Formats: sequence, structure tokens, C-alpha cells
Amino acid sequence: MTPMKELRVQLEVLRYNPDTDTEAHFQRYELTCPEEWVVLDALNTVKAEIDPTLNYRWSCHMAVCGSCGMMINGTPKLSCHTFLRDYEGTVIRVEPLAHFPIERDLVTAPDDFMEKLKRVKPYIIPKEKKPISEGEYKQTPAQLMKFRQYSMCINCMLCYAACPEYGLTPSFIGPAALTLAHRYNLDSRDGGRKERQEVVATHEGVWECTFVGACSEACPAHVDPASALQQMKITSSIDWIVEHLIPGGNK
Amino acid sequence: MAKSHKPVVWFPFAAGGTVIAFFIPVIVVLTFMAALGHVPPGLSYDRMHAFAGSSLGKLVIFGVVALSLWSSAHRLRCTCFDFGLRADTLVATVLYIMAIAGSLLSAVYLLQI
Amino acid sequence: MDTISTDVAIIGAGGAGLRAAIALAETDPTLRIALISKVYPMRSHTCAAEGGAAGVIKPDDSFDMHFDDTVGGGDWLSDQDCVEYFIHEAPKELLQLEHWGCPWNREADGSVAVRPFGGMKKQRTWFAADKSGFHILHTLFQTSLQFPSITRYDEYYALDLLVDDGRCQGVTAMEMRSGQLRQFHAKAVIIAGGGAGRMFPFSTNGAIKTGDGMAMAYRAGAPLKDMEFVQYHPTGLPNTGSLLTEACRGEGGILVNKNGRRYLQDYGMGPETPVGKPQLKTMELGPRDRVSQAYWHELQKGNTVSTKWGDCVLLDMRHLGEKKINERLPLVRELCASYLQVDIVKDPVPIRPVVHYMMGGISTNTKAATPLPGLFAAGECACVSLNGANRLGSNSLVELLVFGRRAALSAIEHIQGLPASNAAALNTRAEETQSRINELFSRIDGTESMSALRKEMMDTMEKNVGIYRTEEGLQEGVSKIHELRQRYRNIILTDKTSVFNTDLFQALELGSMLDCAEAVTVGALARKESRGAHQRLDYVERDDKKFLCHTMVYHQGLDVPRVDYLDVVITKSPPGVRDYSGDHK
Amino acid sequence: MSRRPLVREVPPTSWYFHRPTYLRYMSREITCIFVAAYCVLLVVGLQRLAAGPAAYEAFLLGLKSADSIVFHLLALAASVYHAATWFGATHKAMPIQIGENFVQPGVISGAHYVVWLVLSFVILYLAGVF
Ligand SMILES: Cc1cc2nc3c(=O)[nH]c(=O)nc-3n(C[C@H](O)[C@H](O)[C@H](O)COP(=O)(O)OP(=O)(O)OC[C@H]3O[C@@H](n4cnc5c(N)ncnc54)[C@H](O)[C@@H]3O)c2cc1C
Ligand code: SF4
Ligand code: F3S
Ligand code: FES
Repeated sequence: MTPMKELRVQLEVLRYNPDTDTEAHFQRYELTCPEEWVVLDALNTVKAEIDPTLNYRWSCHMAVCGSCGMMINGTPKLSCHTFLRDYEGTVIRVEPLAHFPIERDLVTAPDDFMEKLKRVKPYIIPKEKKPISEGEYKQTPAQLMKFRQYSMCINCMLCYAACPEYGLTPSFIGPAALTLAHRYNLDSRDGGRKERQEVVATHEGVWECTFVGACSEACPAHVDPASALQQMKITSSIDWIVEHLIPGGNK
Repeated sequence: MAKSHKPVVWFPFAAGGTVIAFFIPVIVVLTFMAALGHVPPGLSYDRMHAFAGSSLGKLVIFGVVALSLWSSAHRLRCTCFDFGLRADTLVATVLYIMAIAGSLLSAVYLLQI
Repeated sequence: MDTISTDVAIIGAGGAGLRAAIALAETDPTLRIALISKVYPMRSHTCAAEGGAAGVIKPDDSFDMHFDDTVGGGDWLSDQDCVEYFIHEAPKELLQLEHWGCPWNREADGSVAVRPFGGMKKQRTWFAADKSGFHILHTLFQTSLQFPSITRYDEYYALDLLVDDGRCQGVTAMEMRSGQLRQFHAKAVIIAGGGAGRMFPFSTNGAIKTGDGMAMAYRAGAPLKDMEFVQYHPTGLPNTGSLLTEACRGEGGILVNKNGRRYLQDYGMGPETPVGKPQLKTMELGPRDRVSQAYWHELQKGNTVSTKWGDCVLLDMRHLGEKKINERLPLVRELCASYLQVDIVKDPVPIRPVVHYMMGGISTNTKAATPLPGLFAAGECACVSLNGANRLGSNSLVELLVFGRRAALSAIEHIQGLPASNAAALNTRAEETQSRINELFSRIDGTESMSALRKEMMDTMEKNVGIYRTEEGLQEGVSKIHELRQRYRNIILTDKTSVFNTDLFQALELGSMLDCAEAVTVGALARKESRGAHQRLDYVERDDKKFLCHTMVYHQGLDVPRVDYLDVVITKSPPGVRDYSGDHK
Repeated sequence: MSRRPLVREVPPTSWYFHRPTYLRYMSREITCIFVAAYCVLLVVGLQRLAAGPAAYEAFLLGLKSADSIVFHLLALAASVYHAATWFGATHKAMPIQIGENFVQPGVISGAHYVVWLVLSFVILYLAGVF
């Protein structure tokens, strides 16, 4: 058995407790961890062995539940998928996700995101209703692939923390929610695009996006929200032309 | 929330972005040669005049200039916002008027040729 | 304390809870539904399920075959009336999900595709790449957003059921972001709190799977059923415990020991099948209990590979080729690459069995009703006796749907013509919970550290209640867990503040896990036979004379719980031999 | 005590210093300043062209200065950088699906570069550069 290499890890974690603090401050923890560990493992060790008052969210430890998003050295990351080996010899600065209010320590309030998800009507609005007894809607693999990438979003909100336009203009519906609208728009079973346009094509919708692209860079699920938003700008523009410049087009 | 009229400005922005990407670099090279003192033969008065005199030439020149101007103006508007200039309506009005003015002027000049 | 009045309260917003909520909202839009969950719905652990969900859909398949696979796979401990109901509902539920937008993989003609899975005679596992549970959960969550009658209480930690007049009438829950306790008064309560794999140190389960729902019902008087049946998944990553889905083997991956031998053939799952041509219900597609047990034997024989993560066997998928791996098992490739730094296209992956699933849970009948009136349960926290002594991979995700919906319908039936509740009495119950919390906060003489206690529990479970069990080990386990439950009364909170106090929630979760752990150990000690996932070295045979029955464990306060038994429902398939030797015998 | 979420404002005038990604974005965006300035130059050139040969020759001669060289270099860099970012992004705005698969991003941007080079050479050729 080859022994595991160990790393000396220094974490600098943003702390805030509304019961006792008026401001946030950094706290430093030092510990030794196996080199293959992720930042979340280090936090778990801190919580179990050094400081039980440290708070953060996590569950799956396999980058699929979307709970553990944090700013790590200023970049939004899933802490269960951020490897200590990539930060060897440096202090790792851990902060709550940017652009969301801090509830406590690394725990932010995602209410705004949850509200926006709902607004884009992220569910099938069937083109034609059909009872279960008639079986499945046929969908070819090509039709599936058309939207599949956009259905992979784990709602981790890293893209919101990455997008400066969301930070500057919080009313922006934002990358993940808009991408979800696009996902349903592209689904061959769906007929709800027109309804969703009422949100997508507003100022707060795709038009707030200036194609910074930081959302796609941050996305751990390779959803590429920036591309979805660009595509929706094009379709929304075509809609506008049809509605305003073609006689009878706004029917 | 009403739907936005952003497409009016965004569509020409996107078209302009493509035009800039494909045409501006090479045009810059041409005038750059002039700046270096080697005016390319195609930039001579006669040939330029002939080109701008044809209706296709007029259309091409106008298209490139107007779309590039528009695209730059729109992008500049967003950049102003990004730099923290929050008077967006004012900025937009000024920049778009300038772009339109530039386009109109080039149209007028072209028609004079 | 604020009171929230509702018609039906659902605890848990994973697959089962969301399915129940949607069924309630669709069936009767006037019902007020409170959906309470300690995490945002899409964080629920259903998202981690990879492989897929079983339902008869293809012409060459039949309900009878699904029935036989499930009952045999469960080593005849499944209630056959329940299995019957389940297999017929399964395809309907999966189609319903399809209509709601679930991105199932497809055949070229646009129909739904299915893949092979362990212990199944036919290909009948619907899948969405290797993110099936993820897509099911998100489809359900997103679909639920269209129903105004579903009010979500996200990040509310449910504590105790409110029982009065012999029926369950609500629940107390703490809003995690404020630390405020709320009482929910409801005409019916559905628990969909998920599993309890976190009792064990090495598990595929997420941090939230701490058996709160089970413990809550158990403390309120409902029995826990068949808790000793804990499923080990044969292929977990040796360091993080992350799951490599059974689909790895379904697609053709093989298991080899340090000598390169496909050792499953030595444990009643042979003869060997050609590499890359998996055959249903034999070799690598044997049931999970058998495949995990084979690992244990290899370990005893010294045939395992020793790695820096401990003893392992190898899962070899190289022959599948890069294209197929990327298409069908992208997540698996990604997991191995990042957490083990192994590329499955180029190298075999070291793996070992890992605690995965609780066959046992809150005792329910085919209507998803518990013996406590007004209380219903569905999903992994419930034991409706579908899975018997060993769950077949891909039956669970469907169970969530079938019995989530069933619980909703039963709840609606239950609330018709219900007598008015006594709010004052419920209030008193809720105050008891409040005092319990207050006592925990004000305790200053506590001496036990929570993380130390948790570690002792996990170590005990691993050592004494693992894949193979003995009388001696179980005795030790029972007395150790019992001792830990006593010591738990003496734990001390470090964090005494109100907002998002995870120190507090971890303490409460530890309490739940200890309750569940005691039911597991006590049940295992009493069951003197080997069946499915419960294997005893001292009673190696299945004993249908004495133990063709469900273990029912009743909470007795701080005392050792009471164990009772309930007959298994056999309708058409008498106990037989589990045969995994393939077609060519 | 209870909830008191801490809201952190994004500094509106300096946020782009916070991450390299943002700086890259801003540098892409400010290419428009040089492109716009260059367009103004083109409009002036058109005016000169309309004003007759003498004016136009003077205009061409006027381009010959150190400032003009610097300006041209900046405009060239900006427009090329713009082109690169634009070609790199078209596969996002307009993905092409053939059967089940999408055309690789590299293929789409590569095609753009090829068209770009051909176009540029044709224009240079027509302008008599070679
Ligand atoms: C890694 C992995 C892979 C799997 N793969 C498959 C597969 O391929 N096929 C298959 O059929 N099955 C699979 N399973 C099993 C299956 O996924 C689970 O059994 C199932 O998802 C459980 O769903 P659930 O709705 O019961 O619980 P969960 O999804 O775990 O949800 C539990 C809910 O209860 C809530 N809750 C818990 N405690 C409290 C409390 N105190 N207060 C408030 N709310 C609470 C949680 O917040 C959560 O919303 C897999 C399991 C794992 C772990
Ligand atoms: S789009 Fe990507 S980054 Fe954004 S929430 Fe979804 S998974 Fe996270
Ligand atoms: S970072 Fe923001 S501006 Fe658009 S491309 Fe992504 S949403
Ligand atoms: S813990 Fe689930 S995404 Fe990190």
C-alpha cells in the first residue's frame, strides 16, 4: 500500500454571524489533509475537529446537488469539486457566493434565484395534450440532443456569482433561469415559448446580458448559459421583427 | 413587464459586429500602408472615386461604415454602463445620435460622388 | 410559536415528496399543501441516482418477469401484493415523467430506450444518460412550480410529529435561517424523508441522508420494518464512496481481482460470459447483495488489490471504448478522473462495496399508510415491502413515484370527513419540542462531543453490522449503540446562536441516526438466518420456517426497542432458489 | 436575535478589476472605442473623396504621421482582437446540429477564419497590394 501524500492546508474563511457580528471577517484555519482531498473535505474537517460553529451547505460530495457553491480565491466553484492539490502552498480564501446576501458564514440566501426560476415557467407546456394511456411523445435522439445540454443545470448558482451584470443589476433574470427557459423552448414536446417570451424578451430578460461569458466559464455542469442567452437574443430579435415589421405578424 | 424593444438596436449591433470582424482589419491595413507612405494603388483617387461612384460600391461602403458605427456606438453604451456611468438613457441617446449622424453624413458624401 | 394550518404536510421534497405534492395538487386543487424540506428540493439526494428506473415498456418484456425479478431479487421478503401493484403502476409513472419533460434517452425511432440492470431478466431500465435521478428530480421540481397550491417551506428542519387523539395531525419544524420553531397543523402528514445511509462511515449517500423521517415516525409510535437489510453497492469509489452506477456493468464493464480473474463465477454467478457482452442476470449483472458479498470473500482469500485507498477489486471498462463511455457513462468517467485521477478509457478503476440503500423503513402497506392513522410514508424512508431483503437497482426511483402518488391519494381519502382537531392539544405537543430544543441550548454540563459520538456510531456500524454479521458482533453492536443513545443525552452544543446553526442540525441528525442504528442492530441480531443483504456467518442459510416475516421494531423511549414480526404476503410465488447462473447451466 | 442578511454591493466603477475574466471582457468591449474612432476617420475620408482629388490626396498625405501610425496600430489590434472574439463566439450564438451531434466549435470558428483570410486577401488583391 503506497501511503497517501499529505498537504499542509491554510484556509481563510469569511465568517459572519448576524447574532454577534456587524461585519464579516476572515478567519484562518490550518490543517493537514491527504493531497487528493477537495476544499469541502477540509471544511468538514474544520467543522468536526476545529470549529463546530462554521456553517456552509453541502450534501452529495459528487458535484450534482448544487449545494456547495463558494467563492474560492475569488472564483465561484463547487467546493466538493475543487481540489486542494491545485492550491498547494497557497492560502485558500473561501467566501460565500458573490452577489447573494450572506445569511451566515458561507451560507447565502438564494431566494432571488428561486423566484426567478419560477418566473420562466420551467416546465412542459404541451404543444398537444395527450393522455398517458397513449404512450410517450416520440422524440428522436437528435431532438433530445438539441436541448440536452441545457437540461444539465444543477442550480448551483455559480453563474449568478460569476455574472457581473447580475451583480450590477439584480433584477436581471440571469443565466441559469433563462437557460432553463431555452431548454424547454427547444424541447420538441413543448409549445410554451410564447408564454416564456413574456419574461425572456423583457429588459430584465436576455437583454440585460452583455455576453460577458463568465457564467459559462464558471458552470461546473458545462451547461454554457452564455450560448443559450445569445441564441435567445437572436430568436427574440426575429420575434420582434415579425411582430413589428411584418403585417399581421403579431398574431 | 413589457417586452423590450432592444432588438431594434441589437440586431444592427450584431450585424455590425460581424462586419467589423470581417472587414475592418483589412481596411485598417490599407490605410495603415498609406500611413507608412506606401499608398496601395487601389486607394488612389481615381480608383476610389470609381468604386464609390458605382451603386454597388456606394452600398458596400455605406453598409460597412454605418453598421460598424452603430455596432461601436451600442457597445460603447454598454461599456459606459459597465464603467459605472449610470445615465444610460442619456448615454444611449448621445451615442446613437452620433452613429446616425455619421451614417447620414457618409450617405450624403457618397451621393455627392 | 407560529402555527401554519394546512391540509396535507409533506416532509421531504425529494423524488417521493415532490411526486406526492404534485399528485395532491392535481387531484384536488383546493387542497393546501405544505412541502417541508431541510434542503432546497433540487438538493435532495434523488439527484445523485445515476443508473435509471425500471418499468415494463418493451414488447419482449412482461409484468410477470418484472414481478419474478423483484420477488426473487428480494429473496422472497417482498410483499407480493405490493410488488403486483408496483409493476403495473411503474410504466405509467415513467410515462407521466416523460410527459412532464424528463429527458429519457431514446431509440432511433423516438421511443424511450432501456438498458440492462443487475438482477433483471430483461432490459427495462429507463435512463437519462447516467444522471437519471438528477433528471427525475429536476423534472418533478420544475413541474411542481406550476401549482399554486403547493407552498414550499425550503430549509425547514422537521423535528417531531404532532400526534393527538391517536392520529397524526401535524409536525413541528424549524426555519433554519432564523432558528424559529413553527408548528404545522395538518389533516394528514406524508413523510418522504429519504434514507439513512449516513449511519455508516463509507456510503454513497449525501450528508442529508440521516434517517430523520424514519426516526420521527418511530418516535411517534409507528414501527420500523426490516431495518437490518442494508444494501451495499458493489462499486463505490474507494476514497469518497461516490457511486459508480450499476450501468457500468450493465453496459459491459467487468469485475476482476488482483489476478485478473472475473471472480464472480466463483460465487454462483458463473459461468463466465464473454467480455463486453453482458448477459442479463448473471456474472456482473448479478444482484447487488451477491456481488458485494463476493468482494468480501475475495478479501478473505487475499485476492484483492491493495491500493493507497485500501483493499479494492478492479472494475474494467476499457473495452467499451471511448465513444460509448462518453455517450452512456460520462459522469462515471468524470468522477473517476477527478476524484481518483483514473481515466476509465485507459485504466481499470479500483472499487469496493459501499453502503447504499436502506431496504427497511417506516412500515407502510400497499396504500402507503403507516399503522399510525393520518401518517403516510413513501420513498426510501418507507418500507412498503417492495424491495424485500435486497432491492434491485432501478426499482427505487420508480418506487418514489408510484408510492409518492399513492400516499397522496391515500391522504386525500383519509381527510374526508375527519373530525376537527384540538388545536390546544397540538400546541402542547409542539411546546414539548420547543422545550427539548431549549434544553439542548441551555445545557451547560454536557460532556459528550457530537463529532466523537458520531464517529463511534459509524465505526460500530461498520465493524458489527457490515456485509457479514455474527452473533457476537451484533451483540456488541446492540450494546454499543444503546450506550451511545444514553450518552447522546449528554452532548453539548458549541454553537448556541440562532441563524443557520448547523451544529444544532447535525446534533439532531445524529439523534435520528442513533435511533435508526438501534433498529438496524436489534433487527439484525434477532434475525438468525441469512437472506438477501442480511448475511450471518453463524446462520448461513435462509430459514423460511422461522423468518419468512418482516421484522417490526417499536421505539421504547430510552430502553432497547421491542421487536415483533409480521408475515410476508405471498400471493403467487412461493419461496424458491435465487438463480443467477445465466442461461447456460 | 434573528436574520440579518449581509448584502454586499458590487462596486459599480471598479468591479472589473476583481477577476481576470472581467478584465478580458472589458478589453474586448473597449475595442469599440478604436473601431468607432476609425469609422470617424473613414467618414472623413469619404468627405474628402467627395470634395475632389486635391482634398483626397491631402487626406492620404495627412495619414502619414507618427500619431497616425500609432493610431493605426491600435485600431488594427482592436479590430483583430474583436474579430477573434467574434469568431470564437459564433458557435454559441448559432450552433449547427447535424443529426445528433453538434459541429465542433473549432470547426465553426475555423471556417470563419478561413473566410476571413480569403476575404482579406481578395480585398488586398483588388486594392493592388500584390
Ligand atoms: C448515489 C445513488 C445512486 C442511486 N441510483 C439509483 C438508481 O440508479 N436507480 C434507482 O432506482 N435508485 C437509485 N438510488 C436510490 C434512490 O435514488 C433513492 O432511494 C431515492 O432517491 C430516495 O428518494 P426519496 O425521495 O425517498 O429521498 P431523498 O431524495 O433523499 O429526499 C429526502 C428529502 O427529505 C428531506 N428531509 C430529510 N430529513 C428532513 C427533516 N428532518 N426535515 C425536513 N426535511 C427532511 C430532505 O430535505 C429531502 O428533500 C440511488 C441512490 C444513491 C445514493
Ligand atoms: S447554469 Fe451552470 S453554473 Fe449556472 S446554476 Fe446551472 S449548473 Fe450552476
Ligand atoms: S456572465 Fe452574464 S452577461 Fe451574459 S453571458 Fe453570462 S449572463
Ligand atoms: S456537495 Fe453537492 S454539489 Fe458539492
